[in-house]
Amino acid sequence: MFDKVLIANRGEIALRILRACREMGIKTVAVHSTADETAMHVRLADEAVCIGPPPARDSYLNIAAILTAAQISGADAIHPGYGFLSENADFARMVEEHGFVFIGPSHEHITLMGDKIAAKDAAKKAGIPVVPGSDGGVPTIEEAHRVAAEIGYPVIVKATAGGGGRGMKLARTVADLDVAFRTARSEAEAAFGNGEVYIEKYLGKPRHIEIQILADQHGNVVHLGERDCSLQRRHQKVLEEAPSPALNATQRDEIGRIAAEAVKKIGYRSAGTIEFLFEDGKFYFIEMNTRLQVEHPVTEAITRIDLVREMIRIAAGAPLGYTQEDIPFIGHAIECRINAEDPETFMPCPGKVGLYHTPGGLGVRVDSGLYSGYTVPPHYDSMIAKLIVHGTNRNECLMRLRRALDEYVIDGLKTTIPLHQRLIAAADVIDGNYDIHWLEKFMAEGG
Amino acid sequence: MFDKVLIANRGEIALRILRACREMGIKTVAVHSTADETAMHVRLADEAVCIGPPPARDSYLNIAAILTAAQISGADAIHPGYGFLSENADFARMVEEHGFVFIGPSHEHITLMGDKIAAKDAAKKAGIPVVPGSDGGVPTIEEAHRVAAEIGYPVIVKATAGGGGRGMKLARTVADLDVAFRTARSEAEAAFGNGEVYIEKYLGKPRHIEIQILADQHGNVVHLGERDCSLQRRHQKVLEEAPSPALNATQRDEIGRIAAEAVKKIGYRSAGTIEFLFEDGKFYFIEMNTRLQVEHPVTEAITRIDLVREMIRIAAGAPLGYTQEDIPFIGHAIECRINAEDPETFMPCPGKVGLYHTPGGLGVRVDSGLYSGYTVPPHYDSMIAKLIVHGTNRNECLMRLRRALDEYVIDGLKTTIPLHQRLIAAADVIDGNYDIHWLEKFMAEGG
Amino acid sequence: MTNKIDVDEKLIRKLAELMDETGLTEIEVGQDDFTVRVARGATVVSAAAPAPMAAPTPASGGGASDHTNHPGVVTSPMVGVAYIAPEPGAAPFITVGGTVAEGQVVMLVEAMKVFNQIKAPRSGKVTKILVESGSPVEFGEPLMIIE
Amino acid sequence: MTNKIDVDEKLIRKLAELMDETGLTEIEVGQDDFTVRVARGATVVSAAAPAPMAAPTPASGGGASDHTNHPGVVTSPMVGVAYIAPEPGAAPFITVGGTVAEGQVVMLVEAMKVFNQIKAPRSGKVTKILVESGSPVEFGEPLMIIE
Repeated sequence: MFDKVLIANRGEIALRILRACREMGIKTVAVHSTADETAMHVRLADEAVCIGPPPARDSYLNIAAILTAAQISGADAIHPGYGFLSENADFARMVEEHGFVFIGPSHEHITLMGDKIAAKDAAKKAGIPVVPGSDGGVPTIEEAHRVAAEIGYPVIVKATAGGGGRGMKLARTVADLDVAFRTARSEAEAAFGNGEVYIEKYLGKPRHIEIQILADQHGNVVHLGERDCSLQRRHQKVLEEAPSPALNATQRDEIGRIAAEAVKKIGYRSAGTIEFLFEDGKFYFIEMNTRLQVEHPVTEAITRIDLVREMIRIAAGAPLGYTQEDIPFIGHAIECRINAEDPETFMPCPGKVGLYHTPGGLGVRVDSGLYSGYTVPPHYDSMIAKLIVHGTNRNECLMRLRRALDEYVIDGLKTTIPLHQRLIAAADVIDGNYDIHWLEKFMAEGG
Repeated sequence: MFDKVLIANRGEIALRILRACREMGIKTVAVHSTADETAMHVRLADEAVCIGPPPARDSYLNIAAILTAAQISGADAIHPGYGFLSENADFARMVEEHGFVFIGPSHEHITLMGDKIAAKDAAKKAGIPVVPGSDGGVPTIEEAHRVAAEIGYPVIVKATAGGGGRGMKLARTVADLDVAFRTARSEAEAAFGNGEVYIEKYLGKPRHIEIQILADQHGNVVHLGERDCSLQRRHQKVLEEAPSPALNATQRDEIGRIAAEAVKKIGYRSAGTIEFLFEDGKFYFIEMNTRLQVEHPVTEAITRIDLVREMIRIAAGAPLGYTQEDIPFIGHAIECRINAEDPETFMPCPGKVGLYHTPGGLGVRVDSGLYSGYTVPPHYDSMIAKLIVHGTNRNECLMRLRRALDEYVIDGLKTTIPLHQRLIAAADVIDGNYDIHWLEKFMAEGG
Repeated sequence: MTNKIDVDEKLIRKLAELMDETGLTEIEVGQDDFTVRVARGATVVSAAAPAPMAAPTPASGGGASDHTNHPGVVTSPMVGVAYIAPEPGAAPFITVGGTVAEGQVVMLVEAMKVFNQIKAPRSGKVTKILVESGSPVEFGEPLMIIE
Repeated sequence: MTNKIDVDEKLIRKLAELMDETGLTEIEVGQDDFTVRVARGATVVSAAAPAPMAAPTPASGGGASDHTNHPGVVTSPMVGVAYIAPEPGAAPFITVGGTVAEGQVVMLVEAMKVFNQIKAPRSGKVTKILVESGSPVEFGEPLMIIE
């Protein structure tokens, strides 16, 4: 096992990793920018190294500084957390080249899953269901008609080079296809200098469901069930739960088995997440995240498996030591991401925390680097806390979440706690009846 | 189900009960003394009624005031918590006579188990192993010799009317018995005006092991395994764990089954705890506590059954809805009782809390009414918080407990956190190798 | 001399744009006797008032908090239901403006079917009656003021 | 009298860049009657009494905290290992009491096998050397004082 792990991240996830290390008897090195000198994980770490000024590019994204800090502190391994360098294949490679262990997958797998088209190919080959569509570019309108007829309407025409919604056009019926095809092509040409488009089946009311995977270096793979992350705003997850209210046990077992087998097939190691859209009982691959997810605690709550500990164990070469049959799914868990934002306008509200009081009691977990008197720096992500609640069933979980949100005091900042309070009072959320568009509609209707 | 529950207690247990009610959609009434106006559970309750001045006899032990508060607030039921009136049979009877539901056992069962000799008889009849001894008073030295020879040395001679160690004498061998008998008799006569003594087998290095029971009003009974509460100082439990490091699965099943069957036999309802001394693989009944225990959260952690919720459901007439086979025992849990005391001298240190910061993350639960700026009143028990930690095994639990204790900040007061930090660093505690005398020895040796 | 300042809106907009661009949270520029300072973000938070905890206490007795420290206050010695008259329809023990003698019964507080007499702790004039007959009272709740 | 201020945009951008580079959160410059002050981040932080949390920070670089605000301080622009001489056994770049010219190499900081030259930001006399050769330094850690 490692003696000393460098945590190449900040905020709640740095604290999360620090806690896992502590509980394994591993020393920790916090690297931080000048803006994070007083951060909780920096205070608690065995060693702390200031690696640069506040802008992330000069500190948390500064590979040379992080590797140098690992060298001067004598760390054995580096945990990248999520965001920042966690899915940077060059970083993973350089970490290993400099003689440290990267607590995550191989850089080859990061590269593979970082390329969306290659990832989809790999997923398809490994047996994972993907969104039906043209295999690559569609050069002509005739070809477009052929493909669309084959996969069935509605379809969406997308720029191969695209992103951010540009060069993306919906054709609900065959009558829309000509216009959609032409518009997408010209937008793609204008936006990306590349007019190539492809065609995919369009999903109108999908849920976002993702499967958590753990794979060791000895070919053992388990899945830890799904998380339902459909409550999103601008592609940012807001509230996640496990299990999904939309899946039954058969669907869970089936997609879990498919995901685990695929991961085994491609030889992946570490924690990973396969994200799907789910509509009408069918799963469609979105992407694979080759890192720890923000919402991993809901899986920890229903399985009682410590994902960060498992990542560290796997990176050190330890075998999982359990099989799929040993994984229990007990009760229900929900996570609320609490941001330092105005709950109406979502304007970030960094600043100084006044009185800080976390909810306690049975089934309540708080992951946060906040403390009374701490100042949330304006340079980074506005997520300041995660509240995770477990109950023996979904209703109990929702009731417990309500009382925990009511107990949570974060003075001095505006936070999204009131948003979460409104959310879990909404009939659709109580019924588990939502898709990936639900939250935007709820907000638009002033919910 | 009840609409409104009155919580006839204070401190962390009042907050614990309030949380359970909230999560069941039940309104709460906090009754409090003038010293507890700013207590957390008073702030959070739907209604609060001041029932008297600080001394407990005038407020938390004031039956008339509590029943009047229940009447004027329109409560349906009363939860007594632990301590105060929780094992007062008159209170339980009066609660029911005034038309409220007592969230606990019948007053007859409280009366039965409150009489130590009747309780031992009832336990014995119900099949629970008891400490071998004279059945009642031993009038003569000849009879004493006969009894002692039968049960085997060492034996202890105890005053029938006794308590607090007075009129209690040990005879290690037959040579000690005459002196022990005579001294116990004269001490008993002097202390209680009643010289009657009885004789029991003496246990030299027992552990304190207790079985948690849940019984509904329909004859369904389950046991929730044991708690090991051997770490005590002056008969006060300091740290409790579940499962006990000293029991194997067969012993657990056997004593659990015996306890559950006995409880069924006597027709008990609600949560209850049967306490045993455990030595050389054998259990000996101490007493039955007819109430919620301080250390109930360790059982909640390994079974994920919410004991307070279950007490409320049972009191409302609901059936358990599960059987013994449905009760899982998962992982390991430890509770530290944190007192506002000097960790060396155990002098109580009430006063104003400065910065207050609770540990968070996976597997950590805090039950406490503290908050930054709260003043711990000097009138009551010095326990101010309970830290409960769960891990997949005992070692993980201990490591997690260590890091959680390190994270816990309670400024402004002296607390027993440093004692717990020393305790869990002691080899015997790490090895699970302790009996009910261990902690006193550890303290005496300056541990 | 004029106090008038011509706000140079363009200047302020310009500075705001510069803040966006550079990520600054404060810019102050001055020339001669004239200065402009613009700021954005959280610099004011520090002034925030402390600590109103989540839920305040809704006391069931309610609405008597102001008189607790009044020198002439008479408080309830127990939780119960207060009565101003010895029985329904009877004349009240006291009226506002009336005088009472020390030891005179001024109210009843019923708890557990027992009607407890509240006696005037001093002689004086009743200047306020703070509870309605038949309403619940907490321990220590102000009942009336005798001055 | 004119209220008009010519905002020197270039100056403000320059100052913003300097803040990035140096990690400062506030810069104020003045000349004659003209002043510019820029700030970024939570400027109130400095006033806040640090919460006495459980574990204090054991900085790996260690022991240089006192000199951070010294006007003559030269800080490390990166994390790395500081060297006072160009190679083992060679004469040091600087000695306490010696003088240096602006732009003169005064130290090396090695990061990722690259030896980065630290140049004197001003001419003056070296009054203190705050790190030992071969010791690790953090970003922003005081290296020496030139007065």
